[in-house]
Amino acid sequence: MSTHSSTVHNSLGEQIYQSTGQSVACCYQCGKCSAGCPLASETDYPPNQILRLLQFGDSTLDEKALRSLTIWQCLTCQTCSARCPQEVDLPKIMDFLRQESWRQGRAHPKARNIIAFHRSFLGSIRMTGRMFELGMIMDYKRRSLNFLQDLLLAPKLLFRGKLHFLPHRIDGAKQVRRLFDATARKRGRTE
Amino acid sequence: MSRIGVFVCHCGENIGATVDCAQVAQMSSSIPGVVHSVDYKYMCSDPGQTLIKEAVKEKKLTGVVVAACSPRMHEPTFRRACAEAGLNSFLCEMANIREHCSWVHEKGDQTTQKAADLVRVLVEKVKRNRPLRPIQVPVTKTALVLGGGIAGIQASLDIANAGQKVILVEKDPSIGGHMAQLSETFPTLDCSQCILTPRMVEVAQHPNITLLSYSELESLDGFIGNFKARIRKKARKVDEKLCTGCAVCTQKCPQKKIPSKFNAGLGMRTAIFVPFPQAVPNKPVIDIENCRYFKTGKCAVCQKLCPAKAVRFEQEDEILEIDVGAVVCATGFDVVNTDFFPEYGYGKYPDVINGLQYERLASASGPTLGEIRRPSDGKIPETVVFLACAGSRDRAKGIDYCSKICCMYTAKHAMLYRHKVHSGKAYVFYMDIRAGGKMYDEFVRRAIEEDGAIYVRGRVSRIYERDGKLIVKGADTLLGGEPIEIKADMVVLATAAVASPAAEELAQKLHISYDSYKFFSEAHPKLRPVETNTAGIFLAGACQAPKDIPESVAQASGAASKVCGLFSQDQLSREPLIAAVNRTAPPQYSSCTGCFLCESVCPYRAIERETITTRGGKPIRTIARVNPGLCQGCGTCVAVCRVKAIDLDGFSNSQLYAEVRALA
Amino acid sequence: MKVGYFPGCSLVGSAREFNESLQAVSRLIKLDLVEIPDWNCCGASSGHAADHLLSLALPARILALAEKTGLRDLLVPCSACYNRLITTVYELQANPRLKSEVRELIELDLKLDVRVRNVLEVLKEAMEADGSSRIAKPFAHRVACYYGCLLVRPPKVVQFDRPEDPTSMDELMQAIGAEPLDWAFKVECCGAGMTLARTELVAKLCARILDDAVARGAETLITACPMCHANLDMRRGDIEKAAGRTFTIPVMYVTQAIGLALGLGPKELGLHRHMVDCGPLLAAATQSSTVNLQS
Amino acid sequence: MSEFEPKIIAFVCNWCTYAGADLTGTSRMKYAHNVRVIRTPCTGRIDYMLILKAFSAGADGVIVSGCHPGDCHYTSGNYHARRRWMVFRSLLDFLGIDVERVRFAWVSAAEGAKWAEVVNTTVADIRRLGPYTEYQNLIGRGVERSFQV
Amino acid sequence: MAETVRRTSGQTVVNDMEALRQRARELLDAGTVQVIIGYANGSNRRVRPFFARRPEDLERLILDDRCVLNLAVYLRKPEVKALGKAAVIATPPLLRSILQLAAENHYQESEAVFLALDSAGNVLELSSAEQIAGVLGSLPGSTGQDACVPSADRMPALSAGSTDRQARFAFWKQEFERCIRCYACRAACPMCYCEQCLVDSNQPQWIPVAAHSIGNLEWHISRAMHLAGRCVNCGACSEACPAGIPLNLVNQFLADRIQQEFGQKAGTSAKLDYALSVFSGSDRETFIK
Repeated sequence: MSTHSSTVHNSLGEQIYQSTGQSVACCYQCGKCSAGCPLASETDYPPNQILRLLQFGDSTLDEKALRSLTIWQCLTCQTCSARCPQEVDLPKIMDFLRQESWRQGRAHPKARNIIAFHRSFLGSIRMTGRMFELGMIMDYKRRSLNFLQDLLLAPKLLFRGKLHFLPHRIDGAKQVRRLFDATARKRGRTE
Repeated sequence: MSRIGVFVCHCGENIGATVDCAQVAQMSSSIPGVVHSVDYKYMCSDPGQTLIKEAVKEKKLTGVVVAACSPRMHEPTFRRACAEAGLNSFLCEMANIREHCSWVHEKGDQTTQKAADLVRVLVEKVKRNRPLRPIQVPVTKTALVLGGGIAGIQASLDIANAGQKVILVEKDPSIGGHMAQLSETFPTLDCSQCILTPRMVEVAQHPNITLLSYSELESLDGFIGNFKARIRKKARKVDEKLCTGCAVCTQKCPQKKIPSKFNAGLGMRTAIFVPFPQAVPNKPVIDIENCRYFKTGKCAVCQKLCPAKAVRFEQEDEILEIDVGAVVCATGFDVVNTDFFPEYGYGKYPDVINGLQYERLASASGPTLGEIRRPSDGKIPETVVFLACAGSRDRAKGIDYCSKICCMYTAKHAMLYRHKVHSGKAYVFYMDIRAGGKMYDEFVRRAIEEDGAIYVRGRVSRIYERDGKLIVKGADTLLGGEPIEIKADMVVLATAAVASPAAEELAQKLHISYDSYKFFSEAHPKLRPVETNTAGIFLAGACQAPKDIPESVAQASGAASKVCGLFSQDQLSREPLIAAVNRTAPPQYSSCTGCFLCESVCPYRAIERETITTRGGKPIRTIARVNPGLCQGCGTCVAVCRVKAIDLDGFSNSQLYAEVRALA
Repeated sequence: MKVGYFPGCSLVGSAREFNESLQAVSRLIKLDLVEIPDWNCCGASSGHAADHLLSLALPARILALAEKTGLRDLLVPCSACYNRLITTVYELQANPRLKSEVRELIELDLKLDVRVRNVLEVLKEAMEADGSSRIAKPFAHRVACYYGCLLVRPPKVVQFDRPEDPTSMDELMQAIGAEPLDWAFKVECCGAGMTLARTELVAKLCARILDDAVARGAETLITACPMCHANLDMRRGDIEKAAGRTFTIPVMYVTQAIGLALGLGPKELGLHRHMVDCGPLLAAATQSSTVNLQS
Repeated sequence: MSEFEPKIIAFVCNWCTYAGADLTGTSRMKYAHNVRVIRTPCTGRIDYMLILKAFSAGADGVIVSGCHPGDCHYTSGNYHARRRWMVFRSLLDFLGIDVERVRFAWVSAAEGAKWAEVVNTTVADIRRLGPYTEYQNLIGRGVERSFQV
Repeated sequence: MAETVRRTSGQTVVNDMEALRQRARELLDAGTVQVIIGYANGSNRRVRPFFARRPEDLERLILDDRCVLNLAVYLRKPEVKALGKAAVIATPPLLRSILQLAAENHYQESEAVFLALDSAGNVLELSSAEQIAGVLGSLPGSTGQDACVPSADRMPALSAGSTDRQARFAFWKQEFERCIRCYACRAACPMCYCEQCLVDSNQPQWIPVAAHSIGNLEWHISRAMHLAGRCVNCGACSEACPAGIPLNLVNQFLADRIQQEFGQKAGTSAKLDYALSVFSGSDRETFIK
């Protein structure tokens, strides 16, 4: 993108540009993203401020973005990007920041549950090829140490036939697992 | 034998920092025919030009190549210099080593080599130039002004007051344009109509101005000084000469519920109507789309009641053909349409309105007689939210530019609201406040400091209606992006100013260029801001870019003075770069075979048929001939001519051939 | 009409009534659903939180399997899966290098010539093709159509309906005799995948959605998304706690409403699996139609 | 051996593309140096012979560019040119001449960035295709002797 | 080396030759025309153009399928014009040429008389473009492929759908290398009526004169462009070429393209616009970016 100027070499903004094609310089801080964000008031940095942190190309501010809770709370509802006058694909940037934050082990402490959820979710798919809800929930409880959550809900769900006791393992499960491992290896290589 | 001089300009650092100019001059000296080759810091400066003039005289040059900026910039300068030294000005060419070389490449040997190549191309070209004399053409001293807004009115009056004839064409039934719709004007809060209507009347009464309202340009042919305009005078269905403007018809028309364009859809009008009370001309028009008589064949109330018997249902459009010498294009702007802002409910919620609609609400002549009442229920709103940059500076909506007038009129809107509704709250969401202009920033400060408008820096994400209120969801970026929700009674969007939907078609009729937003392009962004690339056609007002009133008026006066300058001469001289059919010795007389392909490709009908006869008058053969008055020099005929019997001065076959070969 | 069918994990688990009602309706409107064999999970929001390539490869495998069926259209009823699949097509089409990288990963041929379709557009087409004259029992209720995020965003990618004010579900509801309401939260986010990890946030968001629907007089919410349904229905307790009030308004899948109108029974449509009882709503309907008959 | 530097000759109209290329300059956008522009009044003037001559002058690629349809300064020169190129291009292709080496483009006076893009992509394309030796081999030594002043 | 398929039979003698001769005789006798232009046998079983000015010469007139040479070229020659008004023994390709010449203002109404045979063997006497256009479609041999056709197996590079550009290039390079620049193609072509051919103009010398690869290619490209939209596919050029280059394939290719793209076919009407001197705003191409 012609509007992109890379003043600081290998800043987080630069990496974002290389990997997603999104330029943080495009944001002119109008705040429309934060105005529409369902979680703007729940987070540590509203979305426009995440971009502001990245716009400096400064490693201290970059780290703040990586350690923010916002990137984990982002619901990817895409309201921001759908309305952004500068066509910044903020969810794409959030994805990148999440992946980096997770990879570098800099995730916000409050994001523990969220990461636990993602781990349980992906673990479930890696095992069987599909998401096994009951197994996933149990695994999540184990990871998040949140044993009491939804204790009353589960029986109701079971009663209504909404939770299966046994996972469904697809024929291509091995292939799916290879796929997981290969992408993990690739991620390792680019690190 | 050619004696060519090459003059390489450094343009200060502009060329010199990237291209090794001395080396270019040195390389050029070895081109066959080049007898003189120098480089100099600023060729266009007086000493630079003197350098050229002296070399022309001393070295008896037969051609000059100046390697400098684009010929679109300084070709006239250097040609004049050559002429002053006694060299025919058409024996001077420019090699563009700035815009096409030094500015677009990095410093290096390859860039210097490119500059040298470009010089060589032009040296080979100029060797084949021949001395030419400008063509003289007469000037028709009548100006055509397109658009009767403030810009068109100002241009017309200025030209007419200078003693020249003007034909003012307005597509709507009345002149006045957007300015007639405005309430009060920033930064002085003059009543818009109070300052505009006297000018409108002056136009109508001026002996030098012919006003063609409710008319549109069909086509424009010809060239500077000699245009032929065809104008469609749309049928008003009312005889303007007989109509006295008594308004009986408009009062009695039974079809009363038609949204009035003048009132931006907030008021109603009849099917036979005068757009507003101060309209010029103050003669009604029948809107046949909505007229009961035209829809059902019954009614004709207006015709029956007209005391002057002026209603003419059978009236047809009329096409007028007019000779004009210059055109001022002042066709103005538009505001973006309603499906533009789904997230703001614009077009869905009646109380989300645009700036122009607000002007009508605030105007003493408007549908609410100047009281701020919201459209849905006529209540006086207690909280009004104004959104600046509604669509402007919005790449996602295809409008990257700043509409320029919104910051000021939004401040004015907030101020007017606070003046009229003392207890009301006015919020303005903005991104930046752009108030450059005489007394402009002071005006905005006044809105904030004295009139208590609350400015919030941030864009609004969404507006929805709940319990009769409009919920405005914004964020305050000065509070770190904190979400702000305001329950408003009315929302005013400062919608972007865009080119009129007919702009593209008009530009094509006028053969003028336009930018990617369909605003018309000036010939030079700084130095020729009122001219277009088509000689004899000038720009005024917001058809070129969004502008406020003082700017539009200034540009209109500028365009008018350009027209008057043009009309101050009886004859124009024109570049003689035109085509000609060769003539050879008998028995051929020309290598033209008379296939007349050139005739059918010529856009100017400049190709004529000429019969060559014996002395006794017996026809020998018929060949093509170019009418030099009509030819504009596009050269399409040259490319289709199989035998190359037709050629174009300045871009001749031998020149272009030599230019290509120079790169071998 | 015959389409490829990718139900996704939710529809065979916690959203099984969506699957059941869709299958039941499909039979009636002659929509032939060909389930693609051996499908896997699309990775959902966890996929793209973790790894970009993985988030494309998982849907790509599904697309590749769908291509093998030879059917041009692939119906993806779960809007989360729909969004992942259509985004994958978009991204891989734009980037051939990435496409070949993904093709290698999934060890399958990938042409990307399958059209990913959501349940609203397919139902509309199928009902039109079938002729919509067989409304046995008009669904005469005031409904708030809730589209959520994933059906309409990002507009450039999904290219479906009007992103800020969609109408396709409202049109479907109108066709079965319902009265769709104009309300403000059609495309607001419910919290989606945060249901387990940040339940309190989800509850807050959902409370606002329910509040607006109820305030405008909706008798039921209609949705086409298992995530939205889960949050608005299963999380009702949390929502009520967050809002400090009760909400009795049920949440139904678009297919369940259509099924009722076509004369199917509540059981066939899986209405008994909801946490929030649809019973009162259905009873009211019976009553009102009786009144209509008498008058 | 240094990288192959393609030789590109461009024929452009004065009103749109030449002005557009000027705008590229005034905007200081950078592009590949390999192009040499020859100015013509209008695409209507661009004789197909010029394109052949460019190849026989050793060009590896040719750019032909002018106003967008509807924007011609002379109303219709570009429409005539378009038709001529449609025929000429298919003729070249029929004779096995590499039409990928002739880039036709519409570049308006406002499209400074597009001109840079046209040049850059053409240079990249020609770099990929390599020198046009196939054609240049046709040019025997001393062929173009007629070029003398 | 690719070879042109030549018509070799020479056997299909027109049965109604006598009727043609009779009509020609009448025209000469009445003084309506002063010369009859037709074909006669030359040496080596070749056919040559024949100019009959006396009734007794008419016995030598022949008309068979070897008569490919397009007699329209003679109508413009001053030597022939000097003989007086001519009647021409006409074949469909010749009549197409006349229509195209008329469209280009190079055949004036009633400048000559054309004698053609219809499928019933009746002699038609035509002189205006309108008459020609009216009967042209119904004449025998007017619809078939008149010129030589390449067979795909001998010219695989040219077969439909071939994507091998380099093979095409090699094919034509080889063909054009044999060109000796005798300009027999030009002389045989009724549409090559320019007073001064481009190749003969030397300021600048657009096309090198000597016979070598680049000059030959440029010459043949120029000729093809000059005939684009005008060639009526009589095949006389290929027939005349001493090197046997299948020149008409190039012209015919462009004629087909132009018919596909612009819906215009040369030699069908005297009121035809020349395809390359008109345009349509809706001309569609995909290569201008």
